[in-house]
This record gives sequence, C-alpha cells and structure tokens, in this order.
Amino acid sequence: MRLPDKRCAIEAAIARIKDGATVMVGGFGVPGTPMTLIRALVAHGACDLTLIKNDANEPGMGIDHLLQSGQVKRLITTHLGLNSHAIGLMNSGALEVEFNAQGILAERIRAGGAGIGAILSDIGIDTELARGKQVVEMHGTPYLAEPALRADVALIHADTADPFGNLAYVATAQNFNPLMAMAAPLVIAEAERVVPLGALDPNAVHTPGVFVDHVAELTEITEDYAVVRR
Amino acid sequence: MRLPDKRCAIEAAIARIKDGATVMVGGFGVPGTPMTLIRALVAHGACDLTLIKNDANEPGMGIDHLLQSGQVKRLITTHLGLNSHAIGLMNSGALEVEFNAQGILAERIRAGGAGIGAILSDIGIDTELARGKQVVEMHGTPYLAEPALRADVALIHADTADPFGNLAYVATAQNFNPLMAMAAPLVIAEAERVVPLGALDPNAVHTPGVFVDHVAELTEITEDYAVVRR
Amino acid sequence: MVARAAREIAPGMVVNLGIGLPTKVVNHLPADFPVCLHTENGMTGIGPALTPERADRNLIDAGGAYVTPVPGSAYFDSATSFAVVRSGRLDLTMLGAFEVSQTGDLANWKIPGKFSPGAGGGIELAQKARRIAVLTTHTDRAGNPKLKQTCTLPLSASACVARIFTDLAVIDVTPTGFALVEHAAGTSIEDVTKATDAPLTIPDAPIPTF
Amino acid sequence: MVARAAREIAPGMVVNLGIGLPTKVVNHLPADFPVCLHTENGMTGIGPALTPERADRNLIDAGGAYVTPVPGSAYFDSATSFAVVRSGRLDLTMLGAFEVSQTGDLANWKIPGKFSPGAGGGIELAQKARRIAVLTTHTDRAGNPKLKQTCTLPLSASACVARIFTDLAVIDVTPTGFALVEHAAGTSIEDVTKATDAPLTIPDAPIPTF
Repeated sequence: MRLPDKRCAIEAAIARIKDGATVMVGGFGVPGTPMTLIRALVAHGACDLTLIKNDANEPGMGIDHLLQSGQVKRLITTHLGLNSHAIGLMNSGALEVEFNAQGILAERIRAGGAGIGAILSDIGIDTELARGKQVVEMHGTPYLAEPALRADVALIHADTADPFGNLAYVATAQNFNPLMAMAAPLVIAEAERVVPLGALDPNAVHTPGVFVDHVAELTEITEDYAVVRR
Repeated sequence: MRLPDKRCAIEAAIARIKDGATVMVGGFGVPGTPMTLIRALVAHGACDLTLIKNDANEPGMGIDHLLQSGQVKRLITTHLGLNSHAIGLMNSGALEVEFNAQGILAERIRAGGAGIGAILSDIGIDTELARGKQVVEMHGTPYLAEPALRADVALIHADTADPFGNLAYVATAQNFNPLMAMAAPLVIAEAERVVPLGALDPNAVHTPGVFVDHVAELTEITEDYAVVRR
Repeated sequence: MVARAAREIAPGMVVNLGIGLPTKVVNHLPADFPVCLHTENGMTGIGPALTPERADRNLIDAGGAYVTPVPGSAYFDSATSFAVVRSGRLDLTMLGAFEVSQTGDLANWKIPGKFSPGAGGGIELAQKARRIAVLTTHTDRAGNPKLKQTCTLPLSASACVARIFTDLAVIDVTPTGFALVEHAAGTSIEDVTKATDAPLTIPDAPIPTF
Repeated sequence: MVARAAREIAPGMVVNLGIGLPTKVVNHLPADFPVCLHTENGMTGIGPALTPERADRNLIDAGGAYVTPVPGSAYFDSATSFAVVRSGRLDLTMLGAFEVSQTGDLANWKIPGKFSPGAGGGIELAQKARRIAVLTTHTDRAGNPKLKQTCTLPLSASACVARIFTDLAVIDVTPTGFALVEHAAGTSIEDVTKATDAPLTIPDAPIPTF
C-alpha cells in the first residue's frame, strides 16, 4: 500500500470553484492566509461567493482582493476592524456580513468538520448576538444552538505538506486552517514546502492528509506574505 | 516573564483526588494509558469513583486494577471487549456502566474541554443508544443532544512534557489524552521525558500547558507499558 | 471471499477495515496499491501488522493489533479520528455482521443477554462511511442465515449496508431487497438461496463466480 | 494606571490582555515574573513585541502586533484557543471599555451607526474569563463618564466586570454598585465621584493612592 499523490497545479484546483460557492479561507491577519490561492481565485473569476474567514485582512491584502473585484456577496466573519474598505461595503449594503463571536465561528467550523449538527453554547446569550438563534434548554439551562458550518471549498495555507496532503503549520499561522481543512468536501492547500512522503513526522502533522484534496507547493513567497509595516 | 513550573511528585498530585470523584483516564488499550498514575490512585485508595475511559484495558492491566480494588462505582466507556473481568462486574451489577459510541464519547469530552454545553448529533439516532436522550429538532432535522462531559480530575500519559505542562504524544498513544487534558479543572500528566522549557518545539505541542496542573516525569517505564503478548 | 472483497477497494480510497475478517482484506492488496487505511484509535496510513517481538508498544490499531506506519502516515486524537468518519471522508468501511436485513439494516454489536461489550466505533462506521460493505460467513456457527428479512438483534445502523461478501456469494442490497452479484466457485445458486432467509433476486444475465 | 493594573496579575496566572491600553500592562511586569500570557489567535507564552524589522511574519497577537515567544510557548488552532477561555483556564482578562455599568455590565464592541467592526473574541473573554478587569480612561474624549448606572450601548456581557482601572481611580464592582478602592495621586475623591455617572461607595478607611 502507498498513499495517493494529491499534488496539483493551483489553477486546476481553483478552476473547480463554481459561481455561488461558499468558500472558507484560512488565516487570522496575514499569518495563515492563502494569499496565492486567493490571487488565483480572483483570476478565475467565480462570483456570488460566500466567504467564511475570521477577518477581511486589510485594504489591498488577502481577501480584500475578492471584495475589490466584486466576487463576494456575503461574508461570515468575526471582526473587520482592520479593513475600512470592507466596512464601507457593508455599510453601503454592497456586502452582506454575518458576525460571529470568534470562538463560536471556530467551533461552528469545527462542528462542520466533525460531522456534528450543531453545538449548544451560552456565548452571547445576553447580547444582541443571540438574536434570531434557536434556544435549547438542557437540564434547565438555556443554550443557543449554533449550527455547524461547512463550505463547498476550503482554501488553506500550510508551512509544510507532503504529497498525500498531510499539513503542518507554524506559529500563529495555524489559527483557522486546521478547522477549515476538515469542513469542506473540496480542500485545496498551498504549502511553502512540499516534502517527500515520510519526511513529515507523523506526530507533527496538524491536518491529516485524509481531509485534503489538492496540495500545491508555492513557487514564491510573495510580498503578500511579508511583515506588514503600518 | 517566564512560564510557571508545574513539576510535582505523583503521590502529591494524586492525593488531591477525593472519594466520589469523577476521573478521566487517557488511553486506548495500553498506548496512552497512564499506568503509573493509575497505580498511584490504587495506592491512594480514593473510592466511589466514576471513571471515564475509552475501554477498561485488559484483566490485570491499567484501570482494571481500580476495578479489582473496588474503587470504581461507575464507568463511562465505549467498549469492554478485551476485559472479561469488567464485563463480569457489569453483569453482576457491581459496576454501573454507561456505553457511548466511541466518537461521541470523544466529542462529549472535547465539548467539556471547549466549554460548550452539548453537541447535537445524529449518531445512533436509529438505535437503542438513543434511548432516554433529549431530541432537538433543527431546521426540521432531529438530533440527539449529547451533553458535554467534564471530570474532577484527568489522568494523562504523554511522551514528552516541559515544566509548564506542554505535552506531546507519540503514535496511537495520543487517542483520548489531548481531549481529556482540556476537560477537568485538575489535570495530572505523567510523561516519559520532561525536557527543559524551550526544548519542545512550540509547533509540536499537542496539549498546551495552560490546561495542565501537574506534570511528573516517570522514573521507570514499567512492564505495564510493554507490548502485550496475548 | 476475502480476496474478492479486496477488489472492492478502488485506487485512492480511504478505507476502514473492521475487526476480524475485514482486517485480513489488507493482505490481498498489491504492495504499491494507492489506498489510505484508517483506524479509529487515531491513525491514517496503516501498514502491515507486526509480531509482538518487532512491535512498537505505542502503535496499535483499534483491534489492539500491533501495526506499522507507511510513508505519509499521520497520528491524531480520537475526536479527529471520528471527524474523518462522520464528515464523509471515509470512502468505504468493511464490517463484520451478526445479521443484515434485506433493507440494509446492520446488527453487529450486541446479542442481548449474551454479548454486550459496548458499541465502540462501530455505530459511527456503519452510519457514516460513504459505502458500507459487510464481510461475514453466510450463516452463523449453528447454520442459521445471517441475511434476513428483518434483523432481530439491536441495530448498529439502519439501511446502511450496500454490499455483502460471504463465503457463498457477493450480494447487493437494492431498493427491492437482496440481489445476487456473484457466487463462490463450487457453490450453486440454489445453495445461496437456501442459506438466505429473505428473497434473493437472481439476474437474468450469467452470474460470475469468484 | 497601567503600572497599577499590572499589580493585579498574581504569580502563576494565565492572562489575556485586550487590544489597546491593556496590551501595555506587559511592559510593567518584572522580567522573571511567572505568568502565562494568552492571545486569541492561538498562542500561550507571549514575549515582548517586536519592530517590523525584527518580526517573524507568522507570529502576531490578536491585535496584529508582531510578538516573540518565550521558552515554553505553544501554538494552537482557534478552537483550542477559545477552549482555554470558555473552559475556565483564563484566570484574568483586562479589557478596554466604552461603558461599564454599576452591576458590571460591559459594553466595548459596538457603537450603533458609528462603529461596528464585529465582536471578535471580546464577547467570550468578557463572559468566560474567571476575572474581568477593565482598563480605560475614566471619561471618553468628550468628557462623558464611562462608568454609568446602566449601559446604553450593546453589551459584550452582563455582570462580568470585577474591577476597573482608570486614570483617576481603581474601582470595584460590588453587589451594591461601584466602590472606590484607590485614587490616583493628584486626583481628589471628589474628582472621581464627579466623573462617575453612578453612586460611588467611599469606604471609611483611608483610601490609598497610586
């Protein structure tokens, strides 16, 4: 037995994304944001997208390119504080935004990846974030039902990958990537390095390749990934 | 700033376990079972315990010592197939047993560690495992509410630890350990090796030390941990 | 029958082989066959089993057998392991059975009063793998048929089984019940029908043997 | 006030310092102080911040500042990061505020019509840390009190704040409302009372200054 090889050209993988798709995008700020896959999705042009991402990056960076190109209809996120352009689109009605508490967005995505229907949580139960949510009482305590989130596609940035799609992340570039890499039937990972099968310590794998469909080695770590000088 | 040192003698840590406590025990078969902590709990003698463990090990091994000594009132588990002694205690009524589907036990413990109230799942909904469980309908689909599980104490076996309690596991000794290490207010970890702060790659940590209260280096890898010759 | 079942595995699949007979399927796969074997206790990329003398004490499968990794294996916790199963990443599981009904209900974990060690991971495998195949003797030790109109034992999951491999035949579960696909060399179609406690559709076309 | 707030951190604590003023608290901790700093984007063991020239492009805190690890740091995913918060492992968080009510309600994430970037991780920190301290100017830029009888802005969490550090005073939220603990050197008790839009209990004992 040998593990299947999932290496793939980025353009071919991204070409599978259809108009109207829901797309999860890893990253918290720059670290972990799959900048090259995002650029390829801009070039591909799929539109009416729903994006699920912790934040909207900053103006002119990361998924802001997809907002600029008008490909995004809806954004499920936690915080847009560093992207005034995204806030402008939201305020003008050009972009529909659903805000989640950050850890609840993480858990909803994880629930999607874990194949469970929802989690029951009391986060935000006293706040306006509870509006419109189903309340479930358990042993006399009220909880909000937070439905699992899955996407059609997940775009992932890893530090190291192997051809089977086992992924390892570094530092705070981990964030939402391991969660999103489980929560879509089509998972596309870019990696700064693709090493031969067996070169990744099986104990150091963050995302088992069993969840990953396509893996592509970045030919260049562009300025998109660099330290931001504000 | 430096991270606190949580190294501790095993006896001192185990002495904190009270009669009637609920105790999670890592491991799936021998790998990952904290054999030395279990021996210390037998010596300590706390009784009326509720144990939460994937399996009951095999006769004369692991938590079977706690069953033999009569310290266990109740066992929440998934499968006792390799321990005829435990099945005998269950059938005679001397041991109360609650069976969970394996992945649901894992998710309930994880939910406890994640501070959420429950998960909604359809696992076993057509089977007798659904009996007595609260059914929650969401968007027209029925789910079983599977309440989070927390314990008073979690006993963990790790391969490598540092003094802050960061833990790394090897091979299939990981199993329930990282989940249980989040799901109790008192987490005691034995480790085959305790290395200095900074010697564990921060990217290779499976359980962040922030969840761990006491860490002890094993002075000996006893026969309890050896390959089983059936 | 085990060799025949092995041909059910298509290149590139993610497969979980249940305890007992199904575990032996792996011995019939070519050395370079592209497949990912998964085990519930937290591993993908299982290689051949090992004798205790050569075993790693920390490396077992869900049945407790000592196994080896292959290049590209990964280890993970029990929650992640069942995330693989429940989220649809498990293409195929092969399971043992006490009973299979003509609607695909599977009973394989409990015989009330006799055998109730707990369900382990079997419920989730039976309910959530994308395809469930059963690998079992056609009848139990007393000669009673395991393929029945309805199951009498507690179910693992309802309407889950797609195909059954036995020592006598390969049988599909179809919307109209059991249908014969192949029969064992040296076994007549009548033998199969007689050992099956439910109607068995026999296609008009010639029935291959295995 | 930042130096005073730093003294709130006891040895051995796990602490999350919110964006803005609270982040500066770290500069007032001794180099060998035993504490574990947590940040929402997935790290424990935060060391000093770095200038862009020396920064690691993959290592930021939740506010986007480039930080360093300390010996024993760990990185983890966003679900695990909030598991730390919700499961009771976060001993203390220090947060900024728009408004704090005398019952400990906190509003710090939204000003309808003016500022609504989303709650980020603030809701969970405010609701689930074992102790919530607020670090804020006593009044807003227009001179309006931030400590009020009731909050007018959308809440982050109700009845969560234990202690408030401002440029004028240290104030506890007690079952009977705000109570003065300390006041700033050069600020009179009357100044504090005047700048607070709710009754302020003044203990009989001498009030320390900071």
